[in-house]
Amino acid sequence: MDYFIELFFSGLTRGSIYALIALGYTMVYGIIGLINFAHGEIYMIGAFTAFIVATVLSVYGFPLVSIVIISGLAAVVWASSYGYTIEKIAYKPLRHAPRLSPLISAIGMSIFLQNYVLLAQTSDFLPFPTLFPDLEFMEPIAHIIGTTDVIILVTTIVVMVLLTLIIKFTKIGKAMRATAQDRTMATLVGINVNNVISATFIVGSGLAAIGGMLVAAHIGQINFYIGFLAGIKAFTAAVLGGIGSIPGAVLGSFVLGLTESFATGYVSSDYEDVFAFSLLVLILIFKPSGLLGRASNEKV
Amino acid sequence: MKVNLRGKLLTTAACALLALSAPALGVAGDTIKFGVAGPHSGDLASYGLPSVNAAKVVIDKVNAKGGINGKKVEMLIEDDVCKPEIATNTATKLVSDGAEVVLGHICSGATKAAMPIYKNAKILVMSPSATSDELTLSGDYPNFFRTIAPNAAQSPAMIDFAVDKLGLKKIAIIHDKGDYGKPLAEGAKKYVEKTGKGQVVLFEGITPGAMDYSAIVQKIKQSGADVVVFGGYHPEASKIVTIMKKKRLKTKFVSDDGVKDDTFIKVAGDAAEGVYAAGPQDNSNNPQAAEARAEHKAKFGSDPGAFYDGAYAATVAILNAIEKSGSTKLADLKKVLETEKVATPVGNISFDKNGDAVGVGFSMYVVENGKYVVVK
Amino acid sequence: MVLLKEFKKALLTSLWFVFLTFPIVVIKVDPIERTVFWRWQNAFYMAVGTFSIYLLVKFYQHRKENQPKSSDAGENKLPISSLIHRILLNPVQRNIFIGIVAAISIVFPHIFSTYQTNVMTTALMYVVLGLGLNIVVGLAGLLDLGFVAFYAVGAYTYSLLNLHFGLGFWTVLPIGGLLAATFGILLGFPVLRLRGDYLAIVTLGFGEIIRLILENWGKFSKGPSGISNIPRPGFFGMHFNLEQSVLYTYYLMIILVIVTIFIVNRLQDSRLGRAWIALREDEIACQAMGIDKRKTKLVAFSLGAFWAGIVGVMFAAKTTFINPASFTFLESAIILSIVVLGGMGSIVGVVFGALILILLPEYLRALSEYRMLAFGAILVCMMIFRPQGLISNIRRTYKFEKKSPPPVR
Amino acid sequence: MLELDKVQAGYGNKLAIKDVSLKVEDGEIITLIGANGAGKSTTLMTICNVVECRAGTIKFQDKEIHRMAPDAIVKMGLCQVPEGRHIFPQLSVKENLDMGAFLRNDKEAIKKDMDYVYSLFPILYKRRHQDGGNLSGGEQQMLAMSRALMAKPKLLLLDEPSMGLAPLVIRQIFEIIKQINKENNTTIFLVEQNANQALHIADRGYVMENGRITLSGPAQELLANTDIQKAYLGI
Repeated sequence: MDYFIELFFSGLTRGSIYALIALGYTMVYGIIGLINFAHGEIYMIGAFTAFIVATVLSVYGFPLVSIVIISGLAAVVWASSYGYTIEKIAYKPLRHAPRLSPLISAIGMSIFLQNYVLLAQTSDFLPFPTLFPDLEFMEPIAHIIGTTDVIILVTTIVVMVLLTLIIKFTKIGKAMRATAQDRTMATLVGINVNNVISATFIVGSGLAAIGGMLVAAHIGQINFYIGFLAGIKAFTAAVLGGIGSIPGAVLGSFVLGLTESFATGYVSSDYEDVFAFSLLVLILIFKPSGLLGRASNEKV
Repeated sequence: MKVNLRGKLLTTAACALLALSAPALGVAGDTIKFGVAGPHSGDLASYGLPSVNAAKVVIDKVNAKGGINGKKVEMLIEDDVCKPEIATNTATKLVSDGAEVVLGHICSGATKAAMPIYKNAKILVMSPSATSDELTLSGDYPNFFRTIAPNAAQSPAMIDFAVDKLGLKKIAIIHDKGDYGKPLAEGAKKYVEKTGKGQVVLFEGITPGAMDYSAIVQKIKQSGADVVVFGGYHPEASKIVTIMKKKRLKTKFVSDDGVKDDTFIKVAGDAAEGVYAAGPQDNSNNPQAAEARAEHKAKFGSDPGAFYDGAYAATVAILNAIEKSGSTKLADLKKVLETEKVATPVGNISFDKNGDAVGVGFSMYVVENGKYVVVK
Repeated sequence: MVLLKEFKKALLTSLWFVFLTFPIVVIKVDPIERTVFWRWQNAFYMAVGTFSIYLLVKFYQHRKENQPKSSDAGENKLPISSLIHRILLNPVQRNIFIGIVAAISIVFPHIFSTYQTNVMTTALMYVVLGLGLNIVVGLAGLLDLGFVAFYAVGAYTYSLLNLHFGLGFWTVLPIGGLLAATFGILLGFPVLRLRGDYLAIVTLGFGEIIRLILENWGKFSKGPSGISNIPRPGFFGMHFNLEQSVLYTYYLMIILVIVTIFIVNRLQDSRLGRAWIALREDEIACQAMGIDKRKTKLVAFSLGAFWAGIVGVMFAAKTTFINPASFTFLESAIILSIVVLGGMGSIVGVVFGALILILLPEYLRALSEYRMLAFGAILVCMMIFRPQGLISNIRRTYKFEKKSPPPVR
Repeated sequence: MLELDKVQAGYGNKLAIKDVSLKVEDGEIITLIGANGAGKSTTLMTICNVVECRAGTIKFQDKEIHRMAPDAIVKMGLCQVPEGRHIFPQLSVKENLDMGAFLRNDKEAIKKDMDYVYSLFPILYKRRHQDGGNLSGGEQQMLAMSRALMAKPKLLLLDEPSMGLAPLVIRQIFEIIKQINKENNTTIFLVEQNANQALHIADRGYVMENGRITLSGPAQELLANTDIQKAYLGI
């Protein structure tokens, strides 16, 4: 039973990270219908910024709490700025282009950003500073769930709740939903669609940056290539849940994280990803628009 | 109008052809062309770039002294991204550009794809990192040398150490599914089954680059293994030991040459303490090794990365052979390499008939106080 | 006045980029030695660089706007694109054009080094891959991100059949193609109901599954160590040395490209081709017109896969070594980029796209470590300046002429 | 109030409207009638700058608006109910109305206006928590008009409000249009294929054919015009 619980929590941790990244995918997809392949790179850049800022601060002897807060903020600010800028450069000029053109542009952007960080920083793996020391009272259950796992879970839940509130009740949130549903009409009621799209990229990128920082702090290392696999997995999770749907992205992420964890635990980690992708195929066969996606039945 | 159009087209075509041919017009000169091939971009760049640096350090030093036999050494650096199909292009490019010797490739797969091309051109190739048994033991590649021990030597070393030295019988073998780690792990498993020492309680591959290895660590715990034998590189190893420490696992961790890298200790930090790794014979008393590291630090302002020592050694050995034989012909070089010992950061080495370095036996290391020290 | 405003904007843009790139480009930390390097000069380069690039782009835009609109029905076309359209539509010019291309391709390996020929052969393989994917994506409108799986099936078919049964290149060539086509149908069945981006992710997953199985099922595929010493293509038992073999492979590829272009061209104008295009435009209308959606889609999948399988066999024979690392998602992305960059659905476009995308990284080698950076940037720029692809598809128009009856097929 | 002068606009390399000039005065109901594909909807979209104005000028309250951002135009008090209604399908009726008041910040007044539109269309009040996508066609049209009213427009552009609706509902909608015009002094620019109904409530009318204005005049005159009777009124 212990084993089951252990696997369950490791699946939850994975799932929450996927969720933080998948939300960005799903929001961007919802609003401009683009699979933003550069999103994984945003996650990487967020983690890198957190790494750089945290290391600089610790070298200059700042206390740990302030390091966590400042580096977290820096990660969010810079990742959002990258998200914003990328949209302006690589996607905005393609708003009326054929559907696949922005996809290729996104792939190009992803290659560009990876190599940009590789060149400006290093190709080596770097140790991420310990941001979250193990808590005393967690010690008895540390073999089941660690302090960072708890922090990841709590952060994810808080962020999700905040995001839901923002989307549901604030003006910009409503504007996002309206733009996602009908862009022309959103323009006609006086929503500045360009600003809404920018805001979506900013929020999505900020979430990815939080995810990046948490993962890096959890596994203690970072390099320029971490975004690729994370991006693919989060994208899978987003589709699993029904792309464009925010609760769907969260659900899909947890389903994916748990599947992988149990597949590794009870079957074999050799085929961990095979399980993940097979599950995806299976679910899509029976629910072609994902778990919570709206069936896009076109009216005939 | 039509004529004009055709004229333009022809000119365009001609220009395009000229542009295409430009790189091909390598000028034969009075330098020794030293090719360096490996992944210099993409996900595996961290294994390829250190060998470029190693070659730069050695060659700049040699050139500062006036070169070899009066000839300067010129580097030709080509990226293969560790992909077989790109590696064949890289190899043909190096051959076309007149490379006389090649340091590389880094990944076994890319090396296997590139070798037939070098073999055909009779060019000496020396890899600091390709460990596939086939490369030397199959006899298919007479022009291949390496400064790293083959898998066939390494897997038994790890198992022998775990079972005989540490006295641990229940072995979990984990690998990274890569062309380095998996054959190593499979070799280890076969060795256990053949010799009957110990028992393999778990044999699994992990996905490199995955975000979290908690599940596999739980599984190791569940399997009741006393020792984890890991085949793969240091990024995954450091992730696993970090999680193992977080989950309070006391299982020992024995790994390979890909982990015996200072980056591993840096990245894994405290979790690295007590990890065992096989590595080239102890070179801590080797002045060459210390010097090589100091040179890197002076030139690039940072510590060298993976396979630096091996690449440094290979460069030294190749240049030495060229100097002694006064030629870059494969047969001449081979003779020197097989007969003369040369002092390098990985020890005083020469090469056997297959192309494997003699004198790069294994030592087992353990991390103590943030340093790899030899297990006596 | 306008100038001043532009300068001000350029200044702001460069400041923004300095801010943006500040942590990554300016600061470098060594977490072990606990030292921080401040590379201020990089901030300066970044500022100057972005400032001038901004002005250059503005200058280009300004010139483009001020140019009198061409009489070309107002459509902005690349000179090369319209040139090619004009050539292809005029039979005399088209024959001359084909003649020139044929002549160049025949003499190419005799003018250039083995390296150039080798690279060109690789590019030609991608031409065929692109044409294959073009059937699926460009014509039938099914977004496939796992195309590389079929390529892998072809490559492994040859390697394994050769390894275990000693079958030769020519025997396996059709087998590889057919097996890949079978896989295409296997994939096609479950995903018929999916649309657009859901299809994309399932195909991506399928590609990954194939690669992971090849990686993990060591007994079957030799795992990540791969299979080496795969024989190069032979010619009635003749044995070639490396140069001859490269030459031979090159000509084989040329022939394959010609055959592919011929067949795809015929397909495009066939009943089936029109069904694909119709399906791409509107599925529901198609069904209403009595087009069998399932069959048409499956045929598209399997035909696309067939070409990938054929090229896979060629690939294994050319590199003489394969392992699963050659068949990653990035490969699928590159092939898709070829199709989109060239211009979806256009054969000439795909040929150009493949040549550019495959030759580009090779010739960017001069930039050494900036190679892939430049590649990514060029991909983005090409899409921004040519979103519809280099050469947009020429829709065949059927004109009613009094003397000759309209084409009936 | 609104003045178009030789406006051209279109899609791709085709012009959909050519040299369109028209004028809407304060407090009027103006109608633009024409056949399918004549360019009526394009004209409206060009006024709101959703479709780019390629030549000519558009003035609203003596200010040139054809280079202004769409949201700025809405802010000036120019609102449109587009063809096909464009309800946000996954927002509730109330949220849809909130979106109409997107640019306003006066909470009290918004509340009052919402009560007003509920009084115009009591059915919407009943369905205020339902998703917009679940309403019937007529209800959706009511919602679309209400949503536009929530922006407190000075000029309301209506694109084919009668499309696809039952005759009874059409009559009701046209009554309300007249009511809105009178009660709030909202100027109305009505685009219709249903020329008969439209001309009956309008003050003046324009006729569009193939992207050009071919005829204009007081609504009564147009109704009496034999060409129009033949072409559009089916008499």
